[in-house]
Amino acid sequence: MTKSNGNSPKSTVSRRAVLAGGAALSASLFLPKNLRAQDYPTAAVNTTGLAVTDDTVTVGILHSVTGTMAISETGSVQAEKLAIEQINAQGGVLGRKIEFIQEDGASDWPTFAEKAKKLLVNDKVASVMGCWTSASRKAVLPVFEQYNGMLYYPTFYEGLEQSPNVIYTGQEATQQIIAGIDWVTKEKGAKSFYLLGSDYIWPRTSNKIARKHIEKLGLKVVGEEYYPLGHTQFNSVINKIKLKKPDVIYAIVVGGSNVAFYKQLKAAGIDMTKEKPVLLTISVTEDEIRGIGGENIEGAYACMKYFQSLENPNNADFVAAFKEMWGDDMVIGDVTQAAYLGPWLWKAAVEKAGSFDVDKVREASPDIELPTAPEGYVKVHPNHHLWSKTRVGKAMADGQYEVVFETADLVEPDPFPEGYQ
Amino acid sequence: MTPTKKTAFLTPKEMIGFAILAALIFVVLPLALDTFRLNLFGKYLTYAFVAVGLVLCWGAGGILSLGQGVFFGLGGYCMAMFLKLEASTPENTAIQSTPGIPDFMDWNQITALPWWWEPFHSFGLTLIAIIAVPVVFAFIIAFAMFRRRVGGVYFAIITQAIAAILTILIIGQQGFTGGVNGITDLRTLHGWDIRTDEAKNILYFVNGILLFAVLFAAHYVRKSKLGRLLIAMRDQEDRVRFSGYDVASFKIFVFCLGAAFSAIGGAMFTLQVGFMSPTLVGIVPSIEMVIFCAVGGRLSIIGAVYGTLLVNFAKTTFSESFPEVWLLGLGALFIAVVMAFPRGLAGIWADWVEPRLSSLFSRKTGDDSTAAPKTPAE
Amino acid sequence: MVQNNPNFVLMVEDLTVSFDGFKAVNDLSFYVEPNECRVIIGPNGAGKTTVLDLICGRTKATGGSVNFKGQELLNMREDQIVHAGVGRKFQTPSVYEDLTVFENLELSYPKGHNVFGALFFRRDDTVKDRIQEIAEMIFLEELLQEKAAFLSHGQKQWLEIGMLLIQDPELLMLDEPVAGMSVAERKKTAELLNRIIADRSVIVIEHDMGFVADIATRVTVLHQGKVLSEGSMERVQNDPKVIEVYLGH
Amino acid sequence: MFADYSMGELTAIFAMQGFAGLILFSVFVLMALGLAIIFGQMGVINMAHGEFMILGAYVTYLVSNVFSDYLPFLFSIYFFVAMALAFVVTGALGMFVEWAMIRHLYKRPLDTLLATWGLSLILQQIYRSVFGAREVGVTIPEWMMGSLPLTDMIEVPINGMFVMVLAVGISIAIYVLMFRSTWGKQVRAINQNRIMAGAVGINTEWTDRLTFGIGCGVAGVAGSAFTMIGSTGPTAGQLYIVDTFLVVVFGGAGSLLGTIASAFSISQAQSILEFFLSGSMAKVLTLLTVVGILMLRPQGLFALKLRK
Repeated sequence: MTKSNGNSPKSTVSRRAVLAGGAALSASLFLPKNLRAQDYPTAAVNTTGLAVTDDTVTVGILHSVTGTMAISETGSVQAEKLAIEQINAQGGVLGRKIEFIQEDGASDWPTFAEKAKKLLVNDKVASVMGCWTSASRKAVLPVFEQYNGMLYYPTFYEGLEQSPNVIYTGQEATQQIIAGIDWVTKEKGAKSFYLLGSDYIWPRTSNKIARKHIEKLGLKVVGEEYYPLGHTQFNSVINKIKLKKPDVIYAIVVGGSNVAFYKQLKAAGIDMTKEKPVLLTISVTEDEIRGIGGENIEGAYACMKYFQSLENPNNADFVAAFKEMWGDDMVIGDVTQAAYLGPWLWKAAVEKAGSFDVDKVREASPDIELPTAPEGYVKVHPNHHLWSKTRVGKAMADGQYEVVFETADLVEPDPFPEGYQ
Repeated sequence: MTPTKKTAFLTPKEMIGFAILAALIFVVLPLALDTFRLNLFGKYLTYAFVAVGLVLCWGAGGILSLGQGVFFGLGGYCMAMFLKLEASTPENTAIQSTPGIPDFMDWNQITALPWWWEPFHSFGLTLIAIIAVPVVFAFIIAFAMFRRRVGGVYFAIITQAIAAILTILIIGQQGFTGGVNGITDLRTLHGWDIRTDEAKNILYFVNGILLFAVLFAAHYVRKSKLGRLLIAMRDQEDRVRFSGYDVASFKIFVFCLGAAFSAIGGAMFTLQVGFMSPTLVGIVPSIEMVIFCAVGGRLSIIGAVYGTLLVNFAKTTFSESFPEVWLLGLGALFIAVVMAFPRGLAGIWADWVEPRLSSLFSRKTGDDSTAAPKTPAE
Repeated sequence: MVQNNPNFVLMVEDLTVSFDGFKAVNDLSFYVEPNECRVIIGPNGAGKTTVLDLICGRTKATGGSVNFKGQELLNMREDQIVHAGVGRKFQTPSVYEDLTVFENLELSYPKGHNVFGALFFRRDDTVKDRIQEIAEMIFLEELLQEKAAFLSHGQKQWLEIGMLLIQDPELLMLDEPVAGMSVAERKKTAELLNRIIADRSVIVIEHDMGFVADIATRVTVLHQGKVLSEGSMERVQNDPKVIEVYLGH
Repeated sequence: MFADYSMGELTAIFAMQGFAGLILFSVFVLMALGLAIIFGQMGVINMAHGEFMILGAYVTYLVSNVFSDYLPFLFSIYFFVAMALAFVVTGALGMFVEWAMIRHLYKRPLDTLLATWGLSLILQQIYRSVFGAREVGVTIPEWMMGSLPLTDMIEVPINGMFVMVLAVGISIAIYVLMFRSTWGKQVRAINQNRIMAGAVGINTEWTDRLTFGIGCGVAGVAGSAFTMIGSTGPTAGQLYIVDTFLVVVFGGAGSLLGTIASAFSISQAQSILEFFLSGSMAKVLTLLTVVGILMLRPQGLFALKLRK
């Protein structure tokens, strides 16, 4: 894939312009569709023995609620439960209420595989909303392929994957990275980059794509560095950054390391509210800022598809509903919103297919549109990723992002980017 | 399928113990469980290999290793490398820039298979490597430490650090190891699809047979003079030394044996679960395996198997029924075992069940073997 | 004295060990002849036990040499020293409490001492007979199947002596073999020792002068890590230096 | 790699890198001192050490909330209150744990490891239930963040300075306690001969409890201080456990001076390596070196050669 393809308008995109034109469409989200269960007899909509009765359908929620990943995955669980509740309030899917079985992956990949198998084989769930890390997804993937399940995976991730049994509701790496680098180059006049990440596949792959793109633009990468997950001492790399004086610090630090990194960055006198250096991250959502402290990351830029502060009616409704369900002090990050899309996309696919059968849902999935998504209109690509806009937000002291840029068009997902591998 | 042939080294009581376990593993569980649960128990049983090794090292020899996950992992990785190479045929990987190498290598711009992956094209070499790699690694650690008489707490902490180092290394060298994701998407063993239900059932039985082989080996060691020496060493190391034994060589041997057992478990884990990842190498699983052994009763080989099954079964059940509080239960279990039942299940059996059973026996006429006690409560 | 004098079983020369600057044994030399029973006495802290530790390799020497039948012991591991023919009994009885008397003796039987030897060791009749023989010698033939933990203090001492005897060492080192024993046990032990020292060299540390007089061929008096006096019991007892050390305090 | 920079820049960087090493050193000292007391003096392997640290961090979080809600005018000094309270709370929990659990296990040091591991799981779950699975953000008074510019290039982070001062302060306090107080004498006496110490009238039970409490209290203070540089979440404590144990063992258990020396050498090695290598490899190399040295010299850097 060439560089320009990242943002190039396609026929589908122009169609989107029409569809997403009216915010009025968002109202349809809360208008119950008059699908009644008796119009869809169980025997007809469930030919493969899934857990579907005349008035209920069971789905699985599979995230870590214990262990180190619980920090990140809690938001996703909350969003999925909210979506399920809203769908049920509207009359459910094909007239059936969604019930869910929640399993704990316990931040342990074999446990994820075990629980995924349990959900599919024992509980016969119709679909699973779950996983967060790539490792957990890789662990469950063979299970989903073998037992033909459907997984809605919410996290932005490194790409390089396209399974018929997964719908990726977060962005893959090129969607998230390329627009951000273009923006920082154009708007901030950035010439040199320092790439930094936690040591595992997502930051490494993302930085690889970033490096290729930066070099393609004729700019310079002055350093690239990885620290073990959970590392808490960043003074050395901060010194190196000071020595190299990059225009942009491109940071993909995750988890608890984030807190340490930004606190130490601020303490070392790197003031991100100043013109240079610009800190651009793709790993810090509003969720992470709660731990970091808004005052410690103020002025940094994040590049992703969703920010809580997005101004559109869909999002206003979503944020209000989320806070009502989980408390006023909740914040919503990119992944939380993507997780929220999972049940909705599944519902849309099921109703398009008129069946819960996984094969039919899969067939129906491409080109499913969700005009009511909090992030705005999204659409499922035949490669099972979502068309979505990429946005850049500037971190504020109150822990929210101010959206400073958004791509004009939806960015096409490209999990196997040629020229970036 | 009862491998409890009458051999000289089994007393009738031990024979009954083995027979009950065999009945449980080969008859009761397969009949009572569906394939999914059976496969789950198969996974638990792979941890039992490690626990049995720990009975020898820790219970008998007093050597507590907090790094058994390292050997479990190395064995598992060796098996996973073979399976991954088999899965990475040029046809399967045609979409890669370099077809024919594992997908994660391709993602990391590696264009040729590293030389140390080459032996894993051969199943024979892989089988050798599964045992040899962890044993050599264990030998190096043990040789360095035991020759210098590092023991007890220090050994525990150093092995723990080794587990941490290996985890960071595997994650950091993701181009060669698959990184934090591990080696995933394993499909066939010599063309035999290991993902089917039928294969899972067969693997369960293979696993069970291997476990019994390991149990018998461990039992033989315990019963041999070497087993008595281990106990002697644990209590009076100096006396053993001054009876003319090179204490270090015995410790090295038993540590390597424990590593070999763990490695077999790791390889079977890979086969049954379908992947291997660094989360099985680290500190947390290593400590958990010690707990399995402690719950079973650190001196009892059979107890280790029950301990492993019990803790894992509890873990799964707890986490299915009360996902948000299962850690509390698990933590409480650890403390309870250490504080109140230091001899674990084996101790409870010996102190409570056995006396009652034998009084039952003595009242009945004769000791017909069909009147053998039923499977102990799990 | 002449180096490598074949008349000596053990030649300790210029032996020194220092613990953080404190010289527990300082330039110590003494020589033991075949079939000699050498008793080492001295006040507390004189370095008696340390000397035995140095000979059997438990403590590494800072300098000097320990020559046993032409072999330099200081470079050898403990188990190699044992195989060379040196046996050592500790001050506090050290037996394997979790094992039976029989097993205790069996583990000391000089066969199957490497890993695989121990793994495939068979308890044959020669082994059993030998254990029976030793058990009778150490008055424990009735208690062979008893766990060592249940023995009395004196019986544990005997068991440990038995464990040494079964190895048939050429040089036997005993650290206070009768300490903590009743009068009756003491008598039995003296009888036992007199029987077993007959055909080997023995080094004994002992405080009980009556006992010493009973068994000693020669006596070495240690004081502050050095030899204060050496010779027959009688000579040592009359040495003014010894009298001063013992009485002057 | 240095060809592109002027002398001035290089000096500045080396100065700052040295300073980064000193901060790391202080962090290690703070982490390890509590454990050095518990492990070195009592022989107890406290796997829940990290969870005690996090308890200190949570106490700080609560105190910061109380101050910002009720005493906003005193917010700039709340941190000192928080540290004192962290010491008291974690110390009290430590003493309770000693009473309920540890004192039954003194004869089985390896079992303390298992029991405290169970304890760490329980504490993690309690934190999760009480404070939520997410990390909490602890607001640090403004004056403690930021840096002091010494020259154009060299800037000294204030929180780093704070951690260093605290490390020195606590080290001195523990030194005084250990070697100048009756308690210290009693602890050392018990360490050498428990029965004898009891016989000469030392209340060993109470001394043990106090020792464990003080060790945990120091962990709590460390955790409190780490809210400035690290994260506060239910599982954050696990991150510290390997490093902490290695520092203590490398120093030679039982020697506080050794702990400090080992913290110094490990931190310097790591920060120098981090400058030349990638962070991950630096960490692996540092740990490997430490383990390697421990294999050659198992008694650690400082260990008394005792006459057996």
